[in-house]
Amino acid sequence: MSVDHDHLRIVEALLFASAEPLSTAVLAERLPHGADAEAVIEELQRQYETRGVRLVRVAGKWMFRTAEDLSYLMSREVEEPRRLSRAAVETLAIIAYHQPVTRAEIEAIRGVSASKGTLGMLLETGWIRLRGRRRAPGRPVTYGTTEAFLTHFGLDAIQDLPGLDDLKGAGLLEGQIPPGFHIPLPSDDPALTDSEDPLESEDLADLAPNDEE
Amino acid sequence: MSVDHDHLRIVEALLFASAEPLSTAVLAERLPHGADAEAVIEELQRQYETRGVRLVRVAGKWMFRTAEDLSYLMSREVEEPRRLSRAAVETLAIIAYHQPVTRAEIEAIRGVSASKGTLGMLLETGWIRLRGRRRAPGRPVTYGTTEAFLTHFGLDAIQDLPGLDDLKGAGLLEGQIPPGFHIPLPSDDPALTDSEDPLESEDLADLAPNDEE
Amino acid sequence: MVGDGEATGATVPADTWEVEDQPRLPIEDGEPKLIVDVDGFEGPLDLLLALSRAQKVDLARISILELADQYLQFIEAVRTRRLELAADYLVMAAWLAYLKSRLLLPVPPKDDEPTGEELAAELARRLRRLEAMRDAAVALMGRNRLGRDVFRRGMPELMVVENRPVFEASLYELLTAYADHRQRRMITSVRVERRQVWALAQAREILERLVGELNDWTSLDVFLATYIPAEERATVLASSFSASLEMVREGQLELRQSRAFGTLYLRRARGDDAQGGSARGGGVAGTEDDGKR
Repeated sequence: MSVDHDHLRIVEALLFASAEPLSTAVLAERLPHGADAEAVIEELQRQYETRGVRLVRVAGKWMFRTAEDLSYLMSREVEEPRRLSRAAVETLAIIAYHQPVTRAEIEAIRGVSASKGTLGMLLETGWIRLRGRRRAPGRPVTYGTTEAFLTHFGLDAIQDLPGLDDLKGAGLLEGQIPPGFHIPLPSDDPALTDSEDPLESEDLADLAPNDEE
Repeated sequence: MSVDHDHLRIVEALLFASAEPLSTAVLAERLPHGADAEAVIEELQRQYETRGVRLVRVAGKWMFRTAEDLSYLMSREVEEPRRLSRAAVETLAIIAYHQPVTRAEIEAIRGVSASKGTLGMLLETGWIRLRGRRRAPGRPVTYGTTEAFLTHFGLDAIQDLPGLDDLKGAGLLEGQIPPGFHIPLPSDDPALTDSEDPLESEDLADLAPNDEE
Repeated sequence: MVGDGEATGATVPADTWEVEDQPRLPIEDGEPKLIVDVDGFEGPLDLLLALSRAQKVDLARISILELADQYLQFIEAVRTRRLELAADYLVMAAWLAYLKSRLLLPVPPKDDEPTGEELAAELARRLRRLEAMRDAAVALMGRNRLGRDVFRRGMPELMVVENRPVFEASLYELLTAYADHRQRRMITSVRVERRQVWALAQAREILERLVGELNDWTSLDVFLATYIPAEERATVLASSFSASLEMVREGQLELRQSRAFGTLYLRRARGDDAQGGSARGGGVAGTEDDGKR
């Protein structure tokens, strides 16, 4: 495979210099017109395959990361990441696998009301976000995961969540949504699903809590 | 020259992830006992000689840096992102929830007088805009949010801002909520409300950011 | 897709949160030893899951009847020791007692009620789902995580982010700023007396959360009576009744009474025909198929 060495150097320099994942489009923009960015990335990835640093795809973008097998060496001086409570971790998993999901649905799965602050704390991590509102009585806010979630956990897409197919096959992701209305797969597609709505102003009257002064 | 491939990988990963240049001594410490750190560094430097990234020595320590001839790639977007002050974020939130709102109303809600630069700075972000003038004595200017606000904060519609129940559910509001307390349901309808008059062009001159009294 | 396929295999470092593997509830011959405070559990489903793990069988083949017995014994034992138990636990106890009766007593065939077996299957499914999410959480946290196991460039020279905004502020910051501020200005000298009544909303919420979907004709009051102190029974009944009337009006529930002053039965409105609109809403509606899976 012949890839222009200069193109390789440009993509390498850009990816090396950035702490954030870069999309193919952003890289292509900086290559000379007509260059095949994908081929360049592929070749670069191949060259780094056996090195201490690797080129990986996360959240649909590209970034250099230290090799996984060296983690024993690297983590020596890392400050302990913030501990998440058991409830928070469980809630995060439920949001990841069931998104878009409302607080009531999370509670139904856990069988317990959400402890104060769990969702707030997860919002603070930047791993979850508010998506929209569910087209249902009360029009509750729906939650989903973010790109930072994918980057942190090294996932290219939400469909790469571990064990997703098994869970789906076992019918454990269908929640209480009638089959046929939805594809029972989690989706962090920023576009709202059929069951989610942005609100329209005429709907709002009955939703305002204590609207009267 | 034969250098152990694993040693090469270790030094490579350490230098890649380090937030500061590392000395030969520090690198040697991380290598298995008896490894020749200097030889490893030398070999690594040789391997990167022709690449987009170079291993360079700065003040006696080692670091990866973009190749000189590619530094033009880095010169883009050097602008440092600016963080909003706490007061600005609070003011922004109040405008988002309570729009259309005048400066006096913001001050009444915040309980402190708005610092001169805050609104000007928020206007500069492009997240808020002047909507019109309040039909009231003094005809104060009303503020509201823009589409850029929605885009930046990942909201589909301004009504997707969480309401009282959602804020409580996420643990952002705690404790006993006194009766009568409510979170307004925001609307950024571009049409002026009954209590607003359109801006006149001659108004705009004295409204430029930082220009106010 | 590429690059970290073997991520989970390589090294599974110490978790950043405690995985509680050992059952917190040692069981011998089905006799719960009350070493553990019920506070140690995160709600009745968690307790049920811990009990079912002690049965040491696949959750798909678990004996729900036995599980219900263990749960009821546990609750009984706790009640003899402690006076108060969270309402959640009592509602679950009532529902399990009801389920037990459905499983044990032959039920005269009536319209389209799900059988006790179907209800049991649905409960087993909910337990499996909770367990699956726990396992998923462990798998997720055990991945090679950025900043803990694998690292990004430590000295970035470039901050390229598409459409990078010049100003930075996150939605979380915006919301906390607003909530904190409103909270500070809130009058906080409100004293609330210990509640002696079950609020309507509370009754409804607990029922929905625990039982999930009232797919069949259910009368909880008979069973609730066993678990709710006598002095609270009236308010529980009243709240449940008015909550159900409200939900009937909204087209979410159906209510049945065979004779005057007879027992009231309620179930979720069938979502297939006229009520389709509200029942397909999502939040509270259940699937007809789920129980038969």
